[in-house]
Amino acid sequence: MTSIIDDIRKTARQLLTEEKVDVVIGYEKGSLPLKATPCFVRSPQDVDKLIWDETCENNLAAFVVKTPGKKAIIAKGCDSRALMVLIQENQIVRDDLYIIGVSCQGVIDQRKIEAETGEIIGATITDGKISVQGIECDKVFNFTEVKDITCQTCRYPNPVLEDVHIGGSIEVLQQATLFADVMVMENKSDSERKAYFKEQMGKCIRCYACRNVCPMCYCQECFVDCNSPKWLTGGVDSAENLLFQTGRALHLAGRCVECGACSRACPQGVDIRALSRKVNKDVKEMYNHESGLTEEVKPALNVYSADDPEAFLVKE
Amino acid sequence: MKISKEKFGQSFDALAAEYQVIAPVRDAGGVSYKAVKKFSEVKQDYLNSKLPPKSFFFPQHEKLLSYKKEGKDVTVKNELNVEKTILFGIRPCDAKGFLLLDKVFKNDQYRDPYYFERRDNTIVIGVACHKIAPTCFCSSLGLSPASSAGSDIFLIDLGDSYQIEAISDNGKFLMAGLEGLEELSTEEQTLVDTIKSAETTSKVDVSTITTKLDKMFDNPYWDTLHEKCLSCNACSFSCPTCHCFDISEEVLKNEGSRVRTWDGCMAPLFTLHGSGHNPRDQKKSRWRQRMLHKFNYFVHNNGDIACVGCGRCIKNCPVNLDIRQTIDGVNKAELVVD
Amino acid sequence: MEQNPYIPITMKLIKNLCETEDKLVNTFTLAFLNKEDEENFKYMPGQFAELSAYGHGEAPFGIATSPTEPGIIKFSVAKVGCVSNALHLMEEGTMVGVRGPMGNYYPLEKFKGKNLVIIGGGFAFTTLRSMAVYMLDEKHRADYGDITVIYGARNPGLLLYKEELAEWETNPNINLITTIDKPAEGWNKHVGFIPTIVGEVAPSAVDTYAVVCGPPVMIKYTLPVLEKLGFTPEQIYTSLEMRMKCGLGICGRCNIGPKYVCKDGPVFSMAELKELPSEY
Amino acid sequence: MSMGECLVNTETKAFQPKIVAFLCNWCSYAGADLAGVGRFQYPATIRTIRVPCSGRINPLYILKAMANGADGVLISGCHPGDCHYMSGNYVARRKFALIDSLLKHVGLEEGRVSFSWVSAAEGVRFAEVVKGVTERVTALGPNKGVFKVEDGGGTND
Repeated sequence: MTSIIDDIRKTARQLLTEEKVDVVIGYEKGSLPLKATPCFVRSPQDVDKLIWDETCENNLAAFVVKTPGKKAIIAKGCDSRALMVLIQENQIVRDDLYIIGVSCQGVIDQRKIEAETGEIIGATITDGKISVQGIECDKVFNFTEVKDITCQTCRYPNPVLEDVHIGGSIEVLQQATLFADVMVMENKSDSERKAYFKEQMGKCIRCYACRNVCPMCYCQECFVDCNSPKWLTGGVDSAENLLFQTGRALHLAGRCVECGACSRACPQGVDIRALSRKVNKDVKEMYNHESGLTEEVKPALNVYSADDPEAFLVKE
Repeated sequence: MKISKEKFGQSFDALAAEYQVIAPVRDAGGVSYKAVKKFSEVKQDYLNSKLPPKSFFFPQHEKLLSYKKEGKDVTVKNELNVEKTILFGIRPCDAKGFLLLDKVFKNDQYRDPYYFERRDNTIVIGVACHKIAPTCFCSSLGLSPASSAGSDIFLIDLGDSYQIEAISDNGKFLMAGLEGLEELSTEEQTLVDTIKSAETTSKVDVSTITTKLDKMFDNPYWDTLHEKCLSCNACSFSCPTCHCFDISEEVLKNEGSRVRTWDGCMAPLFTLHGSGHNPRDQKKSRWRQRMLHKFNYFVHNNGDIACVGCGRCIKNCPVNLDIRQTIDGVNKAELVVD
Repeated sequence: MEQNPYIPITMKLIKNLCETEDKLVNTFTLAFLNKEDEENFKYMPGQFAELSAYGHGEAPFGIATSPTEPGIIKFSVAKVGCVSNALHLMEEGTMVGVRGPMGNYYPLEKFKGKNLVIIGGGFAFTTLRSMAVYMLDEKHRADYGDITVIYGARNPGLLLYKEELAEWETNPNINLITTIDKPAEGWNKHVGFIPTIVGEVAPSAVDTYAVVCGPPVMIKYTLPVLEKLGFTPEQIYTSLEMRMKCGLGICGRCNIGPKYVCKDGPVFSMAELKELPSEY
Repeated sequence: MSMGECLVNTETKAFQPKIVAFLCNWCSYAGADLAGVGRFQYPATIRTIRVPCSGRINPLYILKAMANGADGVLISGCHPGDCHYMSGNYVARRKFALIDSLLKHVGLEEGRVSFSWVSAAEGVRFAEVVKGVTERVTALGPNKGVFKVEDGGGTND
């Protein structure tokens, strides 16, 4: 880790000193334990703020579109996939972007820790062990136990698009079945699934953190904000929240890069991923597409084939 | 005075027949305030709720009026319905939040009937905090984990019993109906004193922030502060004092209602004019607005800082934009002399 | 129970008149349904009200009539959003909701015994019309000195209240100057932007107040002209626009610094505005 | 509201579903027209909304129809290969498959939302499709689905 951090800082310092970029978008230590926060480094003196560890949970690609000028960005596998989609969708100019790729072990899901220790007062990470001082109790966790659910099934920990790579690469986990989590859900009865989503959507407060944290949600006017037609009221009942989340998941079909930022950002712990994972599974199975892997392969919903499945049609 | 939890529970259950009683309960992913019927349902050992209890006076989504159109005619109906309510287990920060909201929903010209009908029909029973989260900083804002401001009755948990104190006339009235009040023992008094003298570990200095902010509208400090902000409303919606709202129409065919819903100054659409002009179109100006409103404008209008140090915005921010650091930043910012 | 400021009174749209040749501004004449409503709706020039088109929403508009015109109130509204569109399409006879009056008004007490220069541009002339009509009323005319109105629009077809303007032309109690941006056929009055015309007309600043309403760019260039003529910031008033919802100083979007435009405004003197952050 | 509505028998207590039908202008709408001209009987349950192409259908149309209380939604376009705009329905087909799958996943009953291809010549088939859809929606009963806004908080716009 230390050498990765040193290399990140060195690269950032060089880019800024040589004025190749105006800003380096990376992570610095946050104000809370086990929390990193995005940072924008503009001068070589500040590069020592930059860090890299299992707490760097934000998808920095979300900041690229709105940050003016030439920028360098620290990109994990998922961040780089997001950048790839943004390039495909003409949202960023590749020449204005310098991608510092770092392979990612996965990030910590604080909720898993807090479920056992209560609010985290302090924590240290050493060699894959996380020692947590909690308000209820202290405990040492193995990183794998508290790895974010998205990262547990991540198949692209290594950046797919980068100008420089820092650190080693990570061996991709071979999975017997992809989307096992979605299959568990699919195998439940209709009423169980309905009840599950009703409960989850009941928690949503429509703060739109999920939308705003998402690198793919860059619409000038989101359908939820549109007042003519008015797709949604300001209501917060589970039906309207589901309309919002389903509408969003469908808009991300073939574009979602599975970074899990939406679920991590949700202050209410809504299982937003459950929707996008399902769509991603369908896209993979029906159209054999995974978003943001290469620039050449067009997003699944931008293309078609004459023999696409149509089992969904009425039988008449 | 003190009351055993057993006796208190009996009175609580009896009151639940007469009042709608809202209390903290454990639910998926945390603690929330919900309607309960029995004291046994109440979560005893908790830090604070995930969302502030302001929604009981100022719901996230409420009907103001309903109407029916027939041809060119319209009939309008007021939709103000209120139940007598007891809010139990309110933490000192949130109780103070109610006092601040009272100042918002009543000004020199108007009084908001939806808010005050509920407020006037609610008794707030506050409970002192035993545990203090690392994000709590109420001690910096004139409060403490055991301050009773904003509560009608204030309780301090002593294990098997509560130290109980009536703060307002409403509280005295309710407390007069309680049976089984006893004097505190010396040891219990010592425990009460210890709890009362507790302070949050995290602190900020707001002593000069209002006057400093008077001179900071054009300060370059705001130029970079907002960069990582996502413009979501996770902070506003989880704040006990944020109160901005939107009024919109929900209508199907010829019947509809006018509703008000929480809104927040972080969203660019919040201030967008019909003409397309937007006085706060930049994240920079919206973050400045958030800080100035809480620590300057509110003080000028209402004599108090509109932050109670509950720490929810710190906990909930997806990018860890910590208001304590922002306060520090304001304190340290160099004033620009022009 | 106390009066609920969120519940509108019902009024009848008795006239829906297109004012301008671009068909973007209509004047709505609303009639009170009973004496009681009218008595409770005591307003002064410069105040606004929230107008409800049921089924579409509510929006704030300045009141274009003067309290000296009983029985009705009028609003002149440009078609820009969902509520104004619905109002434009509304048939005469339809019931609408009105909440108000809201906000402060032009300081007519302070103006007593003084000369007035009223400067308006485009469809921002509404509350200025209200004030002019109020001062022209025979009960009030003697309270004020000379009244000069400088009113401009892009072309003659975009001037509001054309019949009334024609009447003011010949009224000795008011000095009306109308202008358009570019020469047009059949137009024999002033041609030029408002700031230029104000400079040409050059009203004296002695014992005079100026009230300026119009698009931001017009205000921006008119203020220096007035300053040059000797008007102090205390002598210049304007009325601001903001996105508003509640109109009661609660919902939090129309603030400029600690002031709420809906409750503490919309009328501000330039001296007051100089004290506030430039966020409007 | 469109055609059909005046035919609804309000006297009988039997449940008459309201089904929103999004029909493409070139094929399915013409097919519906043909069904009318040919006097092929089908239940008066659909409220037609003509769209230029099935490719124009936004998933939100379907969700909003359900939110506002439609008991069912029928979507129909040209057969693959017959799109007036060459590929609109091919692109739509991918979307529809995903919508159908996701809606079922979140607990919307099978049969609430139906997709079909009906050409301008298939008047009889159009009637059959509407019959089939109506039967299935009637069997399901009124929309109490996951998207139905309970407090009537829908919007006309």
